[in-house]
Amino acid sequence: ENNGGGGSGATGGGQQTASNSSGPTCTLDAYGATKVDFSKAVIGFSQSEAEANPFRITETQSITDEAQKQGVQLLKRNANSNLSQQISDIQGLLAQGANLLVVAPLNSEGLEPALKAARDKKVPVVTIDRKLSSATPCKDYLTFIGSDFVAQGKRAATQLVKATNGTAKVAILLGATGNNVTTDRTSGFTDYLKANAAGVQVVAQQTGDFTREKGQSVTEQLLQAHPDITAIYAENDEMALGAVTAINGAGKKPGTDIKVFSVDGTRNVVQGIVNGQINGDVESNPRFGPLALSTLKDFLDGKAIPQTITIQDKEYDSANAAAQVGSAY
Amino acid sequence: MIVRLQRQGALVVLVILLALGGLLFRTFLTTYTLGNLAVQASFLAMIALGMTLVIISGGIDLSVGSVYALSGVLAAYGSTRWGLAGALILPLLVSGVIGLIQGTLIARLRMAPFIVTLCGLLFARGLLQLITSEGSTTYLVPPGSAFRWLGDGTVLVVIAVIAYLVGGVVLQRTPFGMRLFAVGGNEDAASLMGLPVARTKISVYVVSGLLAGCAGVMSAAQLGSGVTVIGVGLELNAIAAVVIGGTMLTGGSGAVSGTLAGVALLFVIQELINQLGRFNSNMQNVVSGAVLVVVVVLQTLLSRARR
Amino acid sequence: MLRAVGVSKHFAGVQALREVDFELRPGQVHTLVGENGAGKSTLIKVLTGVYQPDAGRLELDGEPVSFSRPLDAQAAGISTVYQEVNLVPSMSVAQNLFLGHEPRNRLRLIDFPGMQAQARELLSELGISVDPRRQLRTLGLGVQQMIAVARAVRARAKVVIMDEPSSSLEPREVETLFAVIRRLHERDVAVLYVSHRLEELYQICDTVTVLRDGRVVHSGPLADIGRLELVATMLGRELSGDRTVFAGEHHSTDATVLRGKGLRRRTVLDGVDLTVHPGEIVGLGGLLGSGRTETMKALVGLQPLDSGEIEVAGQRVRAGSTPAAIRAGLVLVPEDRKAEGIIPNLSVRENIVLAALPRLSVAGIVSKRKQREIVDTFMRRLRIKAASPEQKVGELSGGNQQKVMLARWLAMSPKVLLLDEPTRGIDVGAKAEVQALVDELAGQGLGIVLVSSDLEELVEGADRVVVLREGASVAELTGDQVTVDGVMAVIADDH
Amino acid sequence: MLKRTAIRDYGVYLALVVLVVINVVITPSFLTGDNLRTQLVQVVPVLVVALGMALVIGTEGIDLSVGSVMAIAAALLPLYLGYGVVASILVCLIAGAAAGLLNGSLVTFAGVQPIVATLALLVGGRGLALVIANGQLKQLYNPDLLALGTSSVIGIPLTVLVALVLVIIVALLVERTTFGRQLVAVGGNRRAAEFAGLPVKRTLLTVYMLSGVFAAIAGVLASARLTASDPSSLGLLIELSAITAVVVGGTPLTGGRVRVIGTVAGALLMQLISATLIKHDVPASVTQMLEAALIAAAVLVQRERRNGK
Ligand SMILES: Nc1ncnc2c1ncn2[C@@H]1O[C@H](COP(=O)(O)OP(=O)(O)OP(=O)(O)O)[C@@H](O)[C@H]1O
Ligand SMILES: Nc1ncnc2c1ncn2[C@@H]1O[C@H](COP(=O)(O)OP(=O)(O)OP(=O)(O)O)[C@@H](O)[C@H]1O
Ligand SMILES: [Mg+2]
Ligand SMILES: [Mg+2]
Repeated sequence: ENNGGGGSGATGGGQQTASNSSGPTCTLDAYGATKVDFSKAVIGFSQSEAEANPFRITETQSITDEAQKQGVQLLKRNANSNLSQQISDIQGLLAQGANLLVVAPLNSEGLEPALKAARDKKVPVVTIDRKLSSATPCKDYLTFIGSDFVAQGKRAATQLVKATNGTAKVAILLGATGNNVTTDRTSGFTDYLKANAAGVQVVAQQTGDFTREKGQSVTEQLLQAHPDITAIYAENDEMALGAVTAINGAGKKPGTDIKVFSVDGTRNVVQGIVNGQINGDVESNPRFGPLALSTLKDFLDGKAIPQTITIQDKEYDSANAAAQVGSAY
Repeated sequence: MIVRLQRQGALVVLVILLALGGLLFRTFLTTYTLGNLAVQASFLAMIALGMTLVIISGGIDLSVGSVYALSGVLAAYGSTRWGLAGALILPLLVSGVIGLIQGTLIARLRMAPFIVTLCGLLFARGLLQLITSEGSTTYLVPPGSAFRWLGDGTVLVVIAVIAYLVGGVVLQRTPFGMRLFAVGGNEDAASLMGLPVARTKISVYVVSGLLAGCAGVMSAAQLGSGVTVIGVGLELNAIAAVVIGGTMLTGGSGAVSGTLAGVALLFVIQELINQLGRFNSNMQNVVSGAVLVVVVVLQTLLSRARR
Repeated sequence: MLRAVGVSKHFAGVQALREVDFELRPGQVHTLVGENGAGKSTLIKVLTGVYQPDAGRLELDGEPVSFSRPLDAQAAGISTVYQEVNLVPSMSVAQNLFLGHEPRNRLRLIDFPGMQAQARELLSELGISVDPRRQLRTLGLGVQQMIAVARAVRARAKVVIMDEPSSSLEPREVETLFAVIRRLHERDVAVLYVSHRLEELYQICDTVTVLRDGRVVHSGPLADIGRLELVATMLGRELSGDRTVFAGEHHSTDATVLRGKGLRRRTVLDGVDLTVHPGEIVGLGGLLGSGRTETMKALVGLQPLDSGEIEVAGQRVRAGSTPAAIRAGLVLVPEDRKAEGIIPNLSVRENIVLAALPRLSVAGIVSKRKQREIVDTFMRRLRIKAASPEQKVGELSGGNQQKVMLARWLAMSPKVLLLDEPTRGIDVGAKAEVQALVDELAGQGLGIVLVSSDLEELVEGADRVVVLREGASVAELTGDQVTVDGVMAVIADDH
Repeated sequence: MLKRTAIRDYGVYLALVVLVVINVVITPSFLTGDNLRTQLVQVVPVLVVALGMALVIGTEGIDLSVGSVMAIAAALLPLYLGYGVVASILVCLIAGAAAGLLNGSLVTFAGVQPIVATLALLVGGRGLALVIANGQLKQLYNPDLLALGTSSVIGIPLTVLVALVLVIIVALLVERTTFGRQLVAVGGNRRAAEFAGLPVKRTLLTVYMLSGVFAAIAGVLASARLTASDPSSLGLLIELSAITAVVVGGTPLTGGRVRVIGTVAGALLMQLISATLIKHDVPASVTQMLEAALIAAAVLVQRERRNGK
């Protein structure tokens, strides 16, 4: 049978580790939060999207598991990709008595009213996986734990340049339009190429909406319009897998004739690297539970918390994939 | 009395659910929770108001969700360039023009409203992406801007309430309202009776566009920025609210009060499901769909019993 | 006053008007006559801005005018009752009367109490006793038609045009209508009146214009032209016999082909008993709203019954099921052709075979050949005038639409034919044809139930008349009793 | 006059031809077998859904739930593969029929308006699909199923052949069967259909069930091609594409008429538009705006003209 990747790796897989602990910090006093006993605290978790892909499933599962492990009460709400819903979710969690909040923002802007509601109740907010771009840490929210999407794009570009020896015609499968994950993973990728790899030419950028189906059909079209494409950068793993199917369908060998790079680090793609169909994958680790909760605990204990906690994402390539595939999510 | 209640099927269900929520959850019937719901509902309320008028006139407007998002972005952009005036005028102008174009295509060129506004949906979303360089630029409302005052929760709710009062009076007590009912009830007859059918239809799409635009402006003021990802699928919520409120999609009958109850109902149901906290996101959707079926069937049966 | 000069109008495949010259003078009651499809309604629609003429021009008070929509014509003082009742069914009577001209209060909002009062006054003036707050759709067609008239005369217009306003009216309402027209005439308003009931024209009109195939073939004082001559001018040929072609007596047998017993349904039917023998035409008499249509709908299962029994040729038929009634051989040609009869977008062929489809198909596949046979037979037999069997029914004239409806049901070889106002809006020629056809069908042993608000037609046609009052059958007239006066007496007699 | 009618009736074919010609000129390697095959393969799900949608629209209805029904079918597909491909596909089709039965019952018996009746399943159906699949995308390994998605017969992909057969069936159904004619009559004038003794309710129920079954077929075909069951994104927004294809193909939303071949042309047209824009790397924003304009233009050309206006 198969394993589409996902939940199973939530606790078993690689833990997140913070990479930088320098920079400004935040304390209970500076933030002005109410001090509560962590073990008696009620944590509210606002998830942004439905648990319908490995990343979200693992993320929610990780937080649920960790809360259980720590023995704290957890309230969960899911905004189903609706920003307005997320605002009411956060307000609803506050109304239900949450005194610590973990928020996976749907968008890097627009949570202001919700943050204000938390502020009014002196409830600290840890944002995970997506950074709020114009809100101020230690003021509007406590801290951000997550990956740097621009860096992910850059690392994918680095992998690509290395694997293609600096000459390639690459097509980009963009994520959903208007999503800032898409924007960041694109700019990180293209900026790096512009600065460092004159031999790599981007011949097309089309959206694959983060889905396998679109990834496949767009790749099919692009391969016909640009038969000279030698590499594909997909901004998530689903699209990369779709691209692999499309390349196969066009009678070419994915991983060899056309090299494929992607971001996410799901098990299917890491397995794809092992099989030689995919050439590189940058991890975006969704297991936020332990780090998020320990951060909140430290904060309540009066420790200074870094205002940005960037997690260390792994990178998979043919050298390490076989060894690491078990810990991928 | 009973007839009255039947006509207000949504209101009855709403009251029952509120009472149920109050009994089940200590944190439900509080001013905090209900107040927050009211604020969040105000955007959909504005959009559903326009949708009600359009549907009464026998049409439908699928573009509202996109126009809403587009106006939000334009409002934020306007506020960065020209302050409060820009934040208000620019989005309303654009959404009004989109409504005008749609209305003209529908009324003068006799194209199907469903298709015209579906094109409007795509077009407005595309335009939004164009002006935000494919969603990568976010316009922030300047922190000190007077425009932010508009985003205060109370102000938002007051705007929506006023809109409904005005909407109710226009619909029930003005010749324009009568024309909407007539056009929706029997367009050919309305035309033969010498009513300005085309003008009426165009106006109603302009009004719908403006109300969606207004909702977008309100959201930009509340969110403090022009968020590009909002409003997807909102048109369907608006249609659901209108229908739950007892307005027939066939046109010619309906009331804005029902729509308001319908909007409230959607939010209350969602909040109840959330407070139950028992379902994961996927199950939540199953429950929402099931509840929608029950409410709509109830509403339909009630209104049929009236006949 | 209102003049059309050299007006032509073309529709896909049809030249509806050919260089029509027409003039309407103040104080004139002018009638426009012609066969179905002669172009009367089209001319009216051109005069009132619904259609734009392909050629020619309009003049009002000697000035050239052009109306791009009905609103313009109304603004110029022309008010019109169009042929199909054109009101908004979902709105109240008062709203329908005042749409576009609502009385307003000081706040510029609609003054509903004032509107209701004015409506009540207007209606009582026209002898219509109906609550102005009632939804229009809850009213019978006849009442709706009177309300359309009320709306047209409410505005102080210079020209009032009425396209077949009397087609579903009872003699009593027709009298009221004529009183209204006389008052308009006294006020020097020009009236254009269209009707297929010739006797009406001679009562009320002074001038006549005859259209044939979109051409004006005669125009002049009505008094100068006799009825027979008028018909001949309209048809372009002589019509055998005078006004109606029902043969009268039929040879019915003693067997019962339809028996309805104690039909009851809350608020509409209160005990209707009805028996029909093969080869017999039974008339249903009664005032507007007396339940004739309801009875017929109940018989064919379009209305559920609270109690009562229906038998066709001795077999019980399940009440409330149309397919069951049709299988039993009981079929209805409904009164409201447009809403309940034709499917306008489908072709003549498809409309005819619609009900018969299952028996024309093998394993669900329709046989083209069998279809063609049936369609050919009936188009020939009923002399249905259409460009081809593939023409859309919606484009045919009323009379031909009615024949298509008849064809649909005759194709089912029914045992009993229920006809609700079968000649409504049909020209003399077609009417005679339909009547002759009905006669012929009865002659072939069909049981027929006939409803007609044209009392003469009812009396001429029916062998027996059952009179309904408030949803109950109250009397039965046979033999010599079947006269206009006789029926009137029973209908009016309410104890 | 005649020319006008011709443009109206054949507008969609004309537009298709124009687009093909434009592509032959501006798009490299457009007239290759590979490319044409790709376009056909990609259009299959939308086309199959649109066939069912055309029937529903013919009755003056609409079915918004098709995308979610596709997702349900996709979610069910891997569960029963153990019993063989045929069995598991059958399960999917039954699920589609059941979904259609729900929609149809709401419309016919409860009298709920189609757009709202099917909206409920649009919302709930995808949730249900995700619940069934536990939120997971599942890779499909069954060789028979994958053959369905990837193999060809005499150069024509199997999925395209399936779609072709369905097109022929639906065309015959509409034109040649009692059911088809009754369907059109119900859409043309529901009350008159009732008066004519047609089985109106049964017809409506069947139509919605067919739409559900077709959506399920589309779900199976799309999954087979994808070599995965992806209930979270399969068929998202396909209802809009399908409705557009139907309407662009000349079937009016007001019912009473179904144009099957037009629907095929409509679907192909939409597919070609999007393929052209992708191949020429037009950004998403412009793509959407252009698509909107082109749909509007296509519909404008063939709208029902009012006589006398
Ligand atoms: N909208 C239309 N489209 C196509 N043909 C039409 C249209 N309206 C009328 N016609 C045709 O024009 C001709 C004249 O029709 P018109 O309705 O004017 O006849 P009429 O004299 O009013 O008949 P009737 O006595 O049945 O009302 C007919 O042949 C009719 O079929
Ligand atoms: N004059 C009237 N005032 C109020 N309601 C009326 C009037 N005439 C008819 N109706 C309504 O119309 C409904 C239909 O009556 P129905 O059609 O069975 O009567 P009918 O005898 O066939 O009359 P018609 O000649 O209009 O067909 C009745 O239920 C009644 O409520
Ligand atoms: Mg006429
Ligand atoms: Mg009647």
